[in-house]
Amino acid sequence: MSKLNSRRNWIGLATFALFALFPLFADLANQEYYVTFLTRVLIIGLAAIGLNIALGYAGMVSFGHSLYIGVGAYTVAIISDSGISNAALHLGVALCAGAAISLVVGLVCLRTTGVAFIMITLAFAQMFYYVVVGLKQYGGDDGMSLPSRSTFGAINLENNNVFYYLCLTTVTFAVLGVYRMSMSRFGSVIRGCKLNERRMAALGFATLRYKLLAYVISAEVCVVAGFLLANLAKFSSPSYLQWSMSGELIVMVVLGGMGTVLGPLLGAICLLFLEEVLANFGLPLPFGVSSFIQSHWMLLIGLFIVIIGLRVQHGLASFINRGKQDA
Amino acid sequence: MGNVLTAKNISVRYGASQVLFDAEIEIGRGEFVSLLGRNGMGKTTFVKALMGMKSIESGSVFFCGQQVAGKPDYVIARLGMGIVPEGRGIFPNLSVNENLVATAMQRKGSMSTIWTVDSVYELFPGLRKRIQNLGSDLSGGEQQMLAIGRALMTNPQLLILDEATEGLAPLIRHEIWSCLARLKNEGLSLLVIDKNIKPMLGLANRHYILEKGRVVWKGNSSELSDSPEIMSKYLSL
Amino acid sequence: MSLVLTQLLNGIQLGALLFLLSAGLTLVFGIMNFINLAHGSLFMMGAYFAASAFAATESFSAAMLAGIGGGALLGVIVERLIVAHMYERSHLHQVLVTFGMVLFFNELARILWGATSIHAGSPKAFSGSVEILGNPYPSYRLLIIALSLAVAAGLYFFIRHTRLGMLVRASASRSDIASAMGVNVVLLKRCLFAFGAALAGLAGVMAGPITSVQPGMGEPILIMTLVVIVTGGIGSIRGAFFGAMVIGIADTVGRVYIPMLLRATFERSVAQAIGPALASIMIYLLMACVLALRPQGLFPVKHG
Amino acid sequence: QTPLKIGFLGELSGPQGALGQDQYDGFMLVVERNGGKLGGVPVQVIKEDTQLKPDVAMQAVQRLIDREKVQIITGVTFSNIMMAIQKPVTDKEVFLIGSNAGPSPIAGAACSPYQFLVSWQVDQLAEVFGVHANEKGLKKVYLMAPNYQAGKDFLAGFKRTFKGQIVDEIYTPLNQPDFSAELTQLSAAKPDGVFVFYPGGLGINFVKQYQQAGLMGKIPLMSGGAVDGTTLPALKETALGVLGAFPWGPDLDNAANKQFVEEFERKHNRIPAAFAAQSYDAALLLDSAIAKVKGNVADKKSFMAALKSADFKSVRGPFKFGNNNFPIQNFNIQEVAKDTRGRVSLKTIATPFKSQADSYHALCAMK
Amino acid sequence: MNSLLEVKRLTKRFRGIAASDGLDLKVTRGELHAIIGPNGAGKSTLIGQLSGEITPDSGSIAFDGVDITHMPIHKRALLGVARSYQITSVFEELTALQNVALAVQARSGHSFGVLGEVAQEWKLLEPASQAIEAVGLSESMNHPAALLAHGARRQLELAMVLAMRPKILLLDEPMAGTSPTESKQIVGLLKKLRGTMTIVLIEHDLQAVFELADRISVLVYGKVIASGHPDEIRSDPRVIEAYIGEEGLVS
Ligand SMILES: Nc1ncnc2c1ncn2[C@@H]1O[C@H](COP(=O)(O)OP(=O)(O)OP(=O)(O)O)[C@@H](O)[C@H]1O
Ligand SMILES: Nc1ncnc2c1ncn2[C@@H]1O[C@H](COP(=O)(O)OP(=O)(O)OP(=O)(O)O)[C@@H](O)[C@H]1O
Ligand SMILES: [Mg+2]
Ligand SMILES: [Mg+2]
Repeated sequence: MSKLNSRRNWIGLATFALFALFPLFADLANQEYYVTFLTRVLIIGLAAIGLNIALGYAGMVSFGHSLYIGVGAYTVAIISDSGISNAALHLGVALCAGAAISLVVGLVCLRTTGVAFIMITLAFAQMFYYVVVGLKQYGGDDGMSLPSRSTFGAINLENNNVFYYLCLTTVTFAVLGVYRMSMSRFGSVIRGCKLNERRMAALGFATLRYKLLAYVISAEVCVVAGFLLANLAKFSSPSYLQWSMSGELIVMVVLGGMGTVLGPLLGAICLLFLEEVLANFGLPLPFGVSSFIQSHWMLLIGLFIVIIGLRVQHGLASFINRGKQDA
Repeated sequence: MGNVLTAKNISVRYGASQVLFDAEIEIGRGEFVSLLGRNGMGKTTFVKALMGMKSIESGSVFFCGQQVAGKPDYVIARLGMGIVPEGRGIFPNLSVNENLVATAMQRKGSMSTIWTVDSVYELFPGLRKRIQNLGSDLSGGEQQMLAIGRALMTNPQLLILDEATEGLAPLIRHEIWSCLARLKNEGLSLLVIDKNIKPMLGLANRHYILEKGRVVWKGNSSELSDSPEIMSKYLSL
Repeated sequence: MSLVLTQLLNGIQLGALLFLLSAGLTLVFGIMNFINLAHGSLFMMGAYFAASAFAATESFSAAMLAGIGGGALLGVIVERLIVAHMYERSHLHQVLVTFGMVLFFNELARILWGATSIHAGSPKAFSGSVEILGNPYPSYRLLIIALSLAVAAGLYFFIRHTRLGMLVRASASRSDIASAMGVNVVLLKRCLFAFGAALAGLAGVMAGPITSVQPGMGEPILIMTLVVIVTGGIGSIRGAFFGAMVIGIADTVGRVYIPMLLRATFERSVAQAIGPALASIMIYLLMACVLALRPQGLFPVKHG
Repeated sequence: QTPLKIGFLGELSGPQGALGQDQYDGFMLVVERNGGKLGGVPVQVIKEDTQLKPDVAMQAVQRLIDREKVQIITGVTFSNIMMAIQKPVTDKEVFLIGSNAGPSPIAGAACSPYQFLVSWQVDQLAEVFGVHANEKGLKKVYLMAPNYQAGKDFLAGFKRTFKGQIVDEIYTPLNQPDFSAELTQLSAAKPDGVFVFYPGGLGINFVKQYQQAGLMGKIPLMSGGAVDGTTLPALKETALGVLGAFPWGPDLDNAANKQFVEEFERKHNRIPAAFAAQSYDAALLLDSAIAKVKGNVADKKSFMAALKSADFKSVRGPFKFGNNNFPIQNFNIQEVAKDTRGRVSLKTIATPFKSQADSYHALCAMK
Repeated sequence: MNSLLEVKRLTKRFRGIAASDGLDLKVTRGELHAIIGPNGAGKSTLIGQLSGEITPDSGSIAFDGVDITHMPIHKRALLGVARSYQITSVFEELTALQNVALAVQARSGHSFGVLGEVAQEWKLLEPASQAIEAVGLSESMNHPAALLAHGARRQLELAMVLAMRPKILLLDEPMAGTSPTESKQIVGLLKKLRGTMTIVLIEHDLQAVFELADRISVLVYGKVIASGHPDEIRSDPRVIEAYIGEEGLVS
């Protein structure tokens, strides 16, 4: 057991080191683009980590977490638009808005279970999507540009490397936080709710409260991801709220491993790299295969997701675990 | 006449754990055979393996002269194996009448009569009053009667009852036993699993005892009554 | 007043189209416990098959045959290759697999038929409009209503009063037992999935002449369909029917009268700003309200 | 010689993918005719799909500029994409040669010397209809558009030039595929004319339903976006009689256009849409400007001047850039009709704007 | 008499069927009270209403002097109402110890703490392992519940219930479907528990009922038709007619 743990820690540390050193390599190779790309991977990974709290730990299959990415992104955009660029204020307001919305949405959604829960979370996300798209003063369909990144005291977030490290730090804290949570009393209660909610109530747990809290925490992590995402692109897009965003987050969590600490991040890295590679497919394959892949990469991503759904039960994280046990 | 059912060397596993080890059973035409054993010894699994509801790892099952091992359950059911499953398995969203009709099969079973809706209602007059009720609205006893009636409607060569008296009030339990006695007298072959051993000692021709997935004892009722050490070792009686 | 009635008819027509889609979806969910996000893709493929057949033959009957038959065939293939392996899996995995299928089919349609929308011909006999309550009404839309009512009645009769229908219901609640009682449940499920796909194809055929046949045309309507079945009660044909009507009417009437109401109460610019936004989330609001009060939907199925 | 890299940014997938594809085909027609060269210099066109998502477009721009180090980006199909990328691109002093989307802010206050729009400013399309409606003597017009920025801009543009009465102004939720309710209201209002803005798939839906409701031929339908080369193959006879507006039309009578249409049809076996024509012009513009600076695009001052001079034969006939680098050109009204070969196509019926600049050019600080 | 549980005029209808029909019941502190009755008499419905999973249409339930008629399930659990399910209900993927530790955690204040590590909290683990020992399951302490045999799961469920330190234990057919061997074990366990807490037992196994019960109530069509000592019940002609049958007496 302890051996397994130490190996996992080792892998975690190695990954962290790789991420931490990446901007140096990128600078050397004169490819700052990949810093931006990796920043995006980290941010989407953060959202997946957030979703995993609801999906993997508490067993709530939310198909609407894009909503909270949207809340984060739009709060930043709207406040920036009125000329205030203070990051603390942005984040504070975003988190409050996220808490209020997720509390209400969660209360309604948690009245249902199973497929109805999946659908109603989707419906709420759609509802916000249409509201955003319909509101001209907030850019509507066009989205909103940010004049600049949020200002964060003396730290200059306009610098891509600095911003990258901010995201890396946030993700690291999120990973550690989820790890602590999974071992705690709260963690064992939400796991119990996932396994057998009726029994939990009969034991004396107010299950709704715990599930609601898990939902809110999960939403708030996504709000932070939305905040970062808007800052990365200096743009807040209604497409963050689209249902395909929620779908992709689920893909990442399942691909990486539900209810594992590092799984969602792994899943995000995998899926986004695959998309990047396919969409810019460079290998010179014969018979126009290359250009076919380049222009129809969605076909392959679709197939990839189908195969994940068919074959993957425990996710990539479990591969690593199994590999470790064999070793 | 030969046997309705002959099963040999049946092995079954759930994932990594093996549940049945070379189990065997024979049922002659018109015979009433019981399958006994403590909880979790593999009785239900055995029956499911015979029915094709659970795939078997090895072994052979001859039913009405045909090798049926490996065939899907609906094929075996159509050959004439009827089951009253553990937990009754009434279709909750069908009415009593529909429960009987939906899976009925019109053919000559091992009994002299061909079962119809009317003859089932004659056997269980209590059901007739509830023709339009949904399966889920029946009391436990009524559900049990319905499950037996539904199995009879397939006009089986062999009727298997898995814990048919579980959770029933004593009065109803008694009714079921007398019904089984009647079916036996009319020539139906029966395989019965039940924890009430006393009534079975009177009815069954032969008994099999399962212990940890193996048949550890077989014999007729008088042999069983005469061996208290077997009864106490495997059945705690 | 007659205008209101015509709008009601519009709502019913939207409901009718939604019902064609919901029926298949809810049937597959109710019987196989399988949640199929790719239902919208089957709808799209049905529309494409029909449009291609129409282009080749200039006959709407041929288009209909192609849409329904093609949908059913595609249903069988998809069931064999993918869906059959997913019945026992969690809803989450089903959502995932079918989400992937949505992406796949959208791209496939683009490869096969191009990114542009293609022409879907309408039947000559139903190309005009008829006078109803003093307002002209497209006769094609009446055809949709009639067809959908016929499907609803047929389905009701099939499910309630035929022996096959009983078996379908029996397999819905206890497929293991049904199989042990001699029902070939695997075949039944395959046929049923194909049937659901054929209904989706039919919906695609009927939608072709009024909407554009293009990649991704399935998603907006899929989401509406999901709203319908969840509001109506998942797995119930009755729920799908009434849910479709409620959603269809709420959407249509909301679209017309909410902006009007707002305009009467607020000044024009405000009304124009929030009117459409409110109208477009009407159905989601309705659904949220229904579920908050009745988590099982309006007409939940009865299970033991 | 390493080829000159040009980024092509377009809507290539999804429901609106046809527009970007048309744009790309028009551009590549010139490149391929010249044997992979523009202005005598070999070029490599790197195409990026925007998926109609501004954030995806932003990533694509980053990829093009940071990784591929391109100096020129062309294409851009939709206004919202243009709005998102215009500043990031021109801030990096990369040339943006837009060949379709022309939203008002970048024609006005947000204009940039690094940006050249070979297409047109969107409002013009609506304004030209207003003028046309006045000329035709329409008194009461009914307006409809999807509820988003472009839709609102369009209706505003129409109202700017139209002198008659607006019966009603309806905004439908974006993505709403069915207009039965709105059409019922419309036909009850009995207007003289209808002006709508429904691009792409929405336009197809609208026109089909308009026809089925029995309104086609009874009330003239003026449409922005609904009828063009990409939607007509799907609409066919359904659309006969609908009015559209573009600076370019397949039947425009000039040598450059004849050559373009003929070559395009031979290669792609379909009638080009305006997107291809504009993009073709963009390629011709680059061809002329690159030749002028002899491939030295890095000399930004000279290249800018070379672009500004617009020294090429446009398929639209008269063409020059105004102070905001938007074209000064004619604007036509077209009717859907059968062409000489019996295909459903666009026929030019009027030219209400002659060598006209857009309404925002005065707001642009450039002189 | 000191009654712990007092049910008054409890009524619950399902689509016209009265599962509880103005039902009155008193359970005395410390007794083992058996409830018998024909199938569909409303016994499970009664337990459901006592534990809070079913809301009654009318009537009242008082527990230990508190009106709990409309109290949510978890609050009743914390007051001391514990139930076992007819089909065993444990957390399959957790070990036996973790299962019981959750039960201990339930009554040790709120569980919103996210910092402490459960696996290190002796406050939870010690009472849990004691409860496991009490039911005789020590050697399976660290096995996942999914791997336990039928009988062992029953024991585990009892351990969870005991760890809740309930005042009243509601048992719905704990012996249904168990072989004579397992039935004997459970009867033994219940005998040990009898006297330490109040128990309401629903069971069709008359032998066990008459062996264990201090008092028996007979439920028919949602009403208590007889209540009293086992010997009174056994000879009550109404009970014989509705439930036991002439032959039932013999066996
Ligand atoms: N689906 C399953 N997966 C894994 N193991 C199973 C499954 N079903 C049964 N088992 C195991 O197989 C063994 C035999 O079970 P089975 O149900 O056949 O016993 P049984 O004799 O019918 O018991 P009972 O008297 O309780 O009905 C048991 O140890 C049980 O735990
Ligand atoms: N959810 C429900 N919906 C409709 N009817 C119900 C429901 N639950 C129970 N019933 C009906 O209420 C009556 C009482 O049921 P209950 O389960 O309480 O009986 P029981 O005494 O526990 O019987 P058994 O001994 O067979 O378990 C039965 O007629 C049953 O059909
Ligand atoms: Mg069994
Ligand atoms: Mg009961």
